[in-house]
Amino acid sequence: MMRVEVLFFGKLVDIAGASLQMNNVRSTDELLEQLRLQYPALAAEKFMIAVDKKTISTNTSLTENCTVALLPPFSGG
Amino acid sequence: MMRVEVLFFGKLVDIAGASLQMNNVRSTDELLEQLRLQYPALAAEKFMIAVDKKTISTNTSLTENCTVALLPPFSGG
Amino acid sequence: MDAAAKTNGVMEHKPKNIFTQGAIAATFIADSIAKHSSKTNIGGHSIFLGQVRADVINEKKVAAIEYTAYEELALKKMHVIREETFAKYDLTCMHVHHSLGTVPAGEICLFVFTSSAHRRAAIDACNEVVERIKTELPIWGKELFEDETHQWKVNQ
Amino acid sequence: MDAAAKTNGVMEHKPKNIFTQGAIAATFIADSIAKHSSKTNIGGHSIFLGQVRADVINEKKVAAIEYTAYEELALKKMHVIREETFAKYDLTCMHVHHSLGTVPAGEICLFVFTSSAHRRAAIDACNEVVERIKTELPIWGKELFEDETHQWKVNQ
Repeated sequence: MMRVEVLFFGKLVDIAGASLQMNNVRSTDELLEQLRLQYPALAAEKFMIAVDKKTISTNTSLTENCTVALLPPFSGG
Repeated sequence: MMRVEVLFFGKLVDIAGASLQMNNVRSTDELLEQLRLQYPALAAEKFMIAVDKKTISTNTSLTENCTVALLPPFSGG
Repeated sequence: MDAAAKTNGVMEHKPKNIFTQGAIAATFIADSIAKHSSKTNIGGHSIFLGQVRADVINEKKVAAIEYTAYEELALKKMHVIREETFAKYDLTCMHVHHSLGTVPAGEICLFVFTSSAHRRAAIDACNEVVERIKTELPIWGKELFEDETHQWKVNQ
Repeated sequence: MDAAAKTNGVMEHKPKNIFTQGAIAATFIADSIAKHSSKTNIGGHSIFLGQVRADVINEKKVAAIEYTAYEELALKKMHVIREETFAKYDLTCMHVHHSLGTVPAGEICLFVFTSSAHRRAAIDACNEVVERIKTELPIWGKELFEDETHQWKVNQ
């Protein structure tokens, strides 16, 4: 069974909490699909995705114990 | 007898000292002519002239007790 | 790190922690400035300070901003920004500090400090680094209102 | 002046003395920063610091710079720069300090400090004011070498 850690940041924490673990998701698209079922409010949000601290722009395969982070627009400074 | 105060700044102080008084000079051109006779080294120097704290760019009449300042290129900061 | 840099006379560009818990104190900034008096090849320092504004939004006043970050990714990205900035500008040194946690209105949350022999490099690098921090670092500000509600900050 | 400005809530743009005898201390800079925490409409501060470089010229090292100025004219010109800068940029406040007399290498001789609600105004104003101070204020630096000879500084 493949396990993936999902991290949420910024206003996404208000929707989904800081983190959760998901099982048997093979790609970022699959992960997003499941997350949107679980947290419908996510659909209205803009965010980038980072897999193991690398931001991605297309569907990406996930590996055992990898970390997926959902990053809404930055507002530091 | 008309009296004028002349102030020197920056490297001009090395040539002419910080200040001097001149009598019977009616214009800045006349003043410069006399100063160049007194301090030949001034001829090699670039400077602006201020009369009573206003920089001038053409020959200017001098009045009793006015102050003429010779300002070499600025190097503050 | 500063001691090491002084000892061997070169800047070390290894990843540094930029995060500070809470507000950045003016005395910390003063110490940082004072440390540079031994670097007598410096002619100009440029400093940018971000300060938390007590904005009024829908009649509610911002009391503080609470900052969170994806710290590991932020430090990784900051390291790239640092390397690229040193490659592009003739800098003597560069220091960046960003708050995490709660910073009350009126307090400093960002401190960017660049130094160079001639002022242009320090000024241009400082401006660029501030822009890059705002757009590239995964940091989020949560504006806390006086009535304990909040909204998420949006950078312009 | 700062107390008065705080009391009535507006900036006073009357001529201020910008000159300080000797080097500008880091603690003075820190105090100046800390004073702004009560102005919670400020979002960004931009600071430029000029530091005396120990340049080596013809194998002689600069030990200090001795600054002199035509003070009355400098303050008059600085007042014009201040007014024009406030007219051009949406600033909350602006402070300028320049050394007179001897400033040893490594010490601060110029401190320009601008603040605004949004960073762009403070940054742009600070840059412009530094350039104008260097080109428009009648101030002269005399570079004192370690062997007690000197040469007059030339701004680039």
